[in-house]
Amino acid sequence: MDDIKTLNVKVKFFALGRELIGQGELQLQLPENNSVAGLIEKLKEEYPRFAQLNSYLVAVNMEYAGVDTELKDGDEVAIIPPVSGG
Amino acid sequence: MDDIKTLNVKVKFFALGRELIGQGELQLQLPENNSVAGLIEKLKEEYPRFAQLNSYLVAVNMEYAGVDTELKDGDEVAIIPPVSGG
Amino acid sequence: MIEMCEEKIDVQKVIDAAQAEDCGAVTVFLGTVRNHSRGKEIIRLEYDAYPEMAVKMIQKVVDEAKEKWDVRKAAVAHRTGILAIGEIAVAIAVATPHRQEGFEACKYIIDRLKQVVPIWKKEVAFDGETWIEEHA
Amino acid sequence: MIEMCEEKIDVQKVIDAAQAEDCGAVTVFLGTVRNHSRGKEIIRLEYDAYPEMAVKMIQKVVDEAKEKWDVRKAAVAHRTGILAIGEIAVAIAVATPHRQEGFEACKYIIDRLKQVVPIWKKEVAFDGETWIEEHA
Repeated sequence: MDDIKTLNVKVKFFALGRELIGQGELQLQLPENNSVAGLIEKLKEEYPRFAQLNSYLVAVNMEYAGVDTELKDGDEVAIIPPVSGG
Repeated sequence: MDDIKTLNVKVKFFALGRELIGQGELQLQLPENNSVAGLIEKLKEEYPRFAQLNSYLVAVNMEYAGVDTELKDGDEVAIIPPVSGG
Repeated sequence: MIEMCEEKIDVQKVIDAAQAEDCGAVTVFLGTVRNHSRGKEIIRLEYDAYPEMAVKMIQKVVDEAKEKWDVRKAAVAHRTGILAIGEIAVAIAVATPHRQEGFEACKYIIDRLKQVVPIWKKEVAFDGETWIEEHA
Repeated sequence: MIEMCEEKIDVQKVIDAAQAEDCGAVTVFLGTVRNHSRGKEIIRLEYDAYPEMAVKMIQKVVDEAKEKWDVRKAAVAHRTGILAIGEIAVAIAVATPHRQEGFEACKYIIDRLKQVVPIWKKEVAFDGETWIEEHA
């Protein structure tokens, strides 16, 4: 029987997201072969308040990325609420 | 017999105009009831090189003025070559 | 020069970083903190940012501007943290040979910055705080 | 603040003079001395001016801009005399509640300044000097 392989990702939160999660950064462990969509599911399970963030983009390793983007061990994922710089 | 009345105007020159006249400012005496056109005639007579300035506007008391503008004693007239500030 | 900074922005430094001897125009945009917004009196702003990605995205926006116009040099500084009324949140300077393209490029950079760069603004008013969501 | 000055323009001072707490945008234009023009290498520029009328006409141009856009404050400084490559000949700063009108107003002021304000530029190149006549 094989070990279930996992991947570790760092997840960063900003603005309202940071306030809802209660911190700016999490380490999450996911089963292997996972995507941004899987990460979002896990966040919603573990942090019910995250669902209050009703609009956001996701960046993987500082590039905007779609929900199908595959995650690799060590990736840095960021939850990007609508920006308002300037 | 009346005295011939005259009016005194200060005439200012800039840029190429200043170089052609050889100075930045003249005092000119003109017969009364004279206009910008009369002043220009007198300038051309007394300063033949002035004719080399082939494009200019005229300001009277720091307002752009047409050639028919009447001159009064004490007016400040300026010969304004095409501007190129900025 | 592209910088996220926690201290006051030194506008002269941003302008100096965008000076180029083959350019006749430096166009500068400063975004400042207004004393009112959406009908409310503002006490202060608080900026959150993802600084490493913000620098990367600002560079991307500057590169886009350089593709569209003859921008020879550009510098951008964006403040983070707590800002008082009148303080400068963002400074953008671009050097171009001629002025028309300078205005266009500078406007493009601030418009795109507000759309894509991961920086967030919270308005603090007497009756509460609001994270602003705008692409205006 | 509208100023004709023989010394170097203090850009920060021009910007400070245009700061307004009810404005979110300060748009700045700096005209700088390029090292080449009309295919020639430039050594320096010399600006002549009719300073009293220039100040009056710049005020008129600023007033025109204020009629067209919601410009709350504006400041303009123009240099005279001999300028080296890279030096600032003119600095314009306008404060507006929003940025779009800031870019338009600032562009209007520099465009009109170049058309109507009695200031003249002589380009000094290696092969001679030329008074520039341009409404560009």
